[in-house]
Amino acid sequence: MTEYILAKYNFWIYVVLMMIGLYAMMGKRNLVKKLIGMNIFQTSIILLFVSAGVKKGGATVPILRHSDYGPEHVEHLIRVADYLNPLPHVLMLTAIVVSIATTGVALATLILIYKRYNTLEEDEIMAIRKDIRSYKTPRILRSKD
Amino acid sequence: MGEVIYSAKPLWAVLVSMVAAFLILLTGDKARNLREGWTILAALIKFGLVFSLIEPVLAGKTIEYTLINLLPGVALQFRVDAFGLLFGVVAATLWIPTSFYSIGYVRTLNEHAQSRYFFSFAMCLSAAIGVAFAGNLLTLLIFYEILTIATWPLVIHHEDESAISGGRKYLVYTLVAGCILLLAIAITYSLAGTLDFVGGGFLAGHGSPGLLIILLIMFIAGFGVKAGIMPFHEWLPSAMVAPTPVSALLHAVAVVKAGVFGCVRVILFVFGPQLLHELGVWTILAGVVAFTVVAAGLLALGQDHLKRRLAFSTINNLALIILGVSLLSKNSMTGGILHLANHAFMKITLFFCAGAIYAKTHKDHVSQLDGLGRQMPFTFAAFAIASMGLCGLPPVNGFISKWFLCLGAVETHQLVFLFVILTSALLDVAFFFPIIYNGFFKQPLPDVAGKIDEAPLIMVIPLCATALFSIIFGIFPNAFLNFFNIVRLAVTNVLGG
Amino acid sequence: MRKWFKPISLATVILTGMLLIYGIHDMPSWGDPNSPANRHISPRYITEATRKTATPNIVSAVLGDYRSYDTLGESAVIFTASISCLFLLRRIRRQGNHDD
Amino acid sequence: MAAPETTNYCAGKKTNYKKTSLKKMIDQLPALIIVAPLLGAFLTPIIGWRYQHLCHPWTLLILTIPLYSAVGALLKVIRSGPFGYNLGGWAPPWGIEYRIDYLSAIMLVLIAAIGLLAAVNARPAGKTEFKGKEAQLYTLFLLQITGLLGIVITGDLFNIFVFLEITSLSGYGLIAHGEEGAPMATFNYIIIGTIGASFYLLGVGYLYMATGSLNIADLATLLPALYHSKIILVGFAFFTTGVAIKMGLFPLHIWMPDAYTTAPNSVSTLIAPLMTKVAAYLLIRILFTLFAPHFALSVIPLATILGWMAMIAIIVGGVKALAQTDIKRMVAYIMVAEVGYIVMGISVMNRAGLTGAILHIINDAWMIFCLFLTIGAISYRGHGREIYHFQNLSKKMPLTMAAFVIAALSMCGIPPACGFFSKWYLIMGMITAKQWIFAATLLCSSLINAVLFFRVIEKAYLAPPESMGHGHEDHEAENIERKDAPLSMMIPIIISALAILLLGLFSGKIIDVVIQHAVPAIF
Repeated sequence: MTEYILAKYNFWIYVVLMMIGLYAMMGKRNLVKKLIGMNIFQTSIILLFVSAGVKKGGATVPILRHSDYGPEHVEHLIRVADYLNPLPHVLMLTAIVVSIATTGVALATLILIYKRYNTLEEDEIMAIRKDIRSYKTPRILRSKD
Repeated sequence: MGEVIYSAKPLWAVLVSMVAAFLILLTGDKARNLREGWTILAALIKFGLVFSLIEPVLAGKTIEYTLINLLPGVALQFRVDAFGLLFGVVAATLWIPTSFYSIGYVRTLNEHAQSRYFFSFAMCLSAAIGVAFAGNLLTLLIFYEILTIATWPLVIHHEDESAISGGRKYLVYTLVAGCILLLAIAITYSLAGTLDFVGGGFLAGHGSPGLLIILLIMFIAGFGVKAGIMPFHEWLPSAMVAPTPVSALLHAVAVVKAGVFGCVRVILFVFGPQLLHELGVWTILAGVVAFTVVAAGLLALGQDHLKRRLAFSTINNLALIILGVSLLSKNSMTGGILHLANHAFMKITLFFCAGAIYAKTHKDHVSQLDGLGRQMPFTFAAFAIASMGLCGLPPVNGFISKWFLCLGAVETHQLVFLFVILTSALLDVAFFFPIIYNGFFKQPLPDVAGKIDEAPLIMVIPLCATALFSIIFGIFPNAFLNFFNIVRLAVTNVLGG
Repeated sequence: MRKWFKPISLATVILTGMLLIYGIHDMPSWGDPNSPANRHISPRYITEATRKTATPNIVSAVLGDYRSYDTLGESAVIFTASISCLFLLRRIRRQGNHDD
Repeated sequence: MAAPETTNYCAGKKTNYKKTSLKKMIDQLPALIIVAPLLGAFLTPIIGWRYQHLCHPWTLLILTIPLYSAVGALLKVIRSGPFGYNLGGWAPPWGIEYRIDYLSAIMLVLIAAIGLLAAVNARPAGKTEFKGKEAQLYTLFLLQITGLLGIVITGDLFNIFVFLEITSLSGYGLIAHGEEGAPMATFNYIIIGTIGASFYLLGVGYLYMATGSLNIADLATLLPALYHSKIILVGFAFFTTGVAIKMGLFPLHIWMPDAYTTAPNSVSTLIAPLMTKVAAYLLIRILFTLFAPHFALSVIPLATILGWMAMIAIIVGGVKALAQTDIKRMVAYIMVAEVGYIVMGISVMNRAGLTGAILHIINDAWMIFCLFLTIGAISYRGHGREIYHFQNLSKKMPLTMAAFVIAALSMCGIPPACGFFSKWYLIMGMITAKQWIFAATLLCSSLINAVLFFRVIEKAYLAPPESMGHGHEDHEAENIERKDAPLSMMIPIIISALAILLLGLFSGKIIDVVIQHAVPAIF
């Protein structure tokens, strides 16, 4: 059992991370915490992908050594097992960028929300919005100007 | 079936009033005479087109026009056979007097939203002709739904509380019916793979009897709503809040007739007499309809509002038509289909009269009509003629159709149906003759003018014309429009030989 | 409603977690050089990328050439995000109407 | 495309390049579909730097290119069948491939056409609501359309993810600029949308780990051997969930009504009709192209689950819509129901049902588009969105209301509007599958739609209470100022209303020529 878990420990780590992230996104009532949860969530997927490209047995980063590269190299001598799988890295470079971009836009909306309601607690925002909809003066009022 | 002619005439007959409808909308309230001109022009062109189809159809030909394929094996297709032509001729013919009459009516009463009124009217006619000429169930359904929607603005025309609630009721009933029909037609398509009408039906040999019976119930319920068959009739009296020409159109020309037309199409051209005999459901169907005949007659007796009384009379007569068809004998079918045309002429006269009385005197209850016959003799004479026809008295055309209905009932050896038909005639007498009697012979009410003071000529002439035609068709059933021959041909198409 | 929020999200999370754990069972072991991911497409990148693109860094070669459309999309993502932020946060000063 | 390379290392590439350069111009159309709006988007801020007023014509100019190319691609598919396009000349499983078959071709035309019209429609809003931010607005518009087109055109799972994110990010930006509750709705959308996209990515990862490939066509050949692997099952579950979130399928629709209601009108006009439809397209792709149809039917009972989900979606969407008085929110809830229609058609897994689903994707896009357009025009003229604000609106904005009525009738399934025909096929599908409850649900839902829309139409076409009761010519009516939508809003409105009617009349043709080939041959 222990071996079984250890053989795939990368997956366990990613599952745990993902659940933490997912719970933070759904269960937390503070918007920034949700955002942090989102980042953890995305990171866990990046971890999953990258771990899929790992090769045991002395494989190294997918940059060709000089012996494998150059005018005198012979192509069939390149051993595939010497280098890690490059594709997950490529994909995750893109995914990281996507994750950063999403975080950026999310932060921008958070700024808008904070400006508008002066809080980032979802419950308070809901209360204020309810008041606005029923044309009452918001409970938590800060005159803007 | 005989030769098939491919011609776009049916399409033009449908399109002409649709085009007119948009011209009416574009012209608007500013140029009223031009706008009414479009209506009249479209009515005449449409009549001409439909009239020109009579001769080839009577020669045993079918006029066909396929527009586009809607589904594999089902196209948006017009096919004019004798039965469709009958409805088409009735609708196209009666649109002409209705147009003139409408113009008189809305101008006399200075109605609002006249453009919308004439627009919807033209759309209704377009859809009615489409229903008549539809070559398959799907095309029929398409125009049937257009008809539903196009009638709604007419029902709510007055825009007051009762009009709006009447309109809502109308929509709920008809849209639910439309959904049921859609389902029924989809099931039919999945069973038979085709939807084209065939004289004598095409469903035989498809599906289990149980499913077919359910299907028949769905169809009759779907079309029966517009036809006012008894549990589904409730919307019809409520829709009487509409202006009178609308009621005339609703009842005599387009809407409820489309429902009846659909029922007959399904009974004769989808299921077919053979299949219905095999299923053994025709007696049940006839029984339900017979109940409607009697119950509607009894309910009509209790109505003081003239138009509501006419509405129940309509329910009564429509059920009579379906009764005739569902008895499945040759003569009853002839009677039923012929009554479709005859009833149209008589009922439109009655509504025209009711409208003329209302436009002139603002009276709409039976009890207010005492002595009014002296002030409006032509109107009341026309009313008398039409009601005699509905009671089945010669020489008005109602006599002929009722005669055939009775013959058919005797043929089937179901004397109870003969009894129903005769009872309904007696009930007709009971609820129409008091009106005529009150109008002509009772002491006039104080506000009745002593001299002849009719509604405007543009209203009186159409109603006299339709009454006159009722008599002419009673004496010469084949005059002008060859109704009797068309009906005979339609019945032959169904029964073969 | 509020009261139920946490239990519901917890249940969802646990459900998702169980689904994930269920999936682990058939996963290739960590670092297995013969896992499908390492066998099917990537060997060709390792052997021929450098020859065809003249780049010893295979990741760069794949990123910049084989899958260059992903990279174009990636730059579009960054561009989108920056324009979105500008769109949302930039204040437009209108004449006669300063809202600060 | 890439410039010809001169190093010795690129011999193989060079021949590839030569080969493509010899091909006719039409072969480059697929690339143009994506590259043109993308480059256009990159250039828009530069143009807007000094000439804000040029942004709109520039956007329109750019958007005609994908429309033209998409129509060209569709014609090519009709003429000679599906075709692929290897980006950069790399063979498919290694490089990224654009794959255009019947389904994606017609989706491309749909997206390009609605995108162009939505951009036309944005002009008045750009001049008022987004004054000074036109460049950003149109850039995001272009990016949004690029993303949607990219999702549809590409044959690579990861590439889909990238384009999905372009779409989402531009959508977040556009929606957050809306009314009072927009930022909050956007934030929820970001959270839920990211879960959706990440689940999708997770699905891609699982499939990648099980097979080592990312190309849809390649995966389709590799997967059948692995159908009982747990990785595939879990990956499939995440795929579907992710796509369902993007599609707004019940119960994952919670982000949708808020986001589309609070978004600026010109924005929801663009995003609402297309986003859900593209996600539905993805679902069809996953269920029928990536996996074999029997996988979702027999290996796991997903089809059944989807069917019941769809049924609940239709009911909940309809009932929630009934409870709304804000018409925009009402339409947003109707969209929940409409998504249910599409999924229901997919779930019965037969030819008629799938035909109905695909037809409904197209039809519903136009109906929702038309509804949002009219709502946008009505708001633009300063009328409220509550139902009682519609009082007498037919006299103030007759053409707009006429288009609204056409879309509404189509929603109720009144022929010859297009909604009837997709409903017809869907019901045929239900009947073939003997799913009577589903068929009944569909019919009930069109009745609910009738109630929803007729209460609005009634208001709009009936005179206000003051002039009620007397049957005289309505003289007040002439005092009501007739002011229809501005031209740039009117053109899309009229085109979309016409499209609704024409799609209905020519549905047989469309099915004959395109959709019947888009349905997998297995049915």
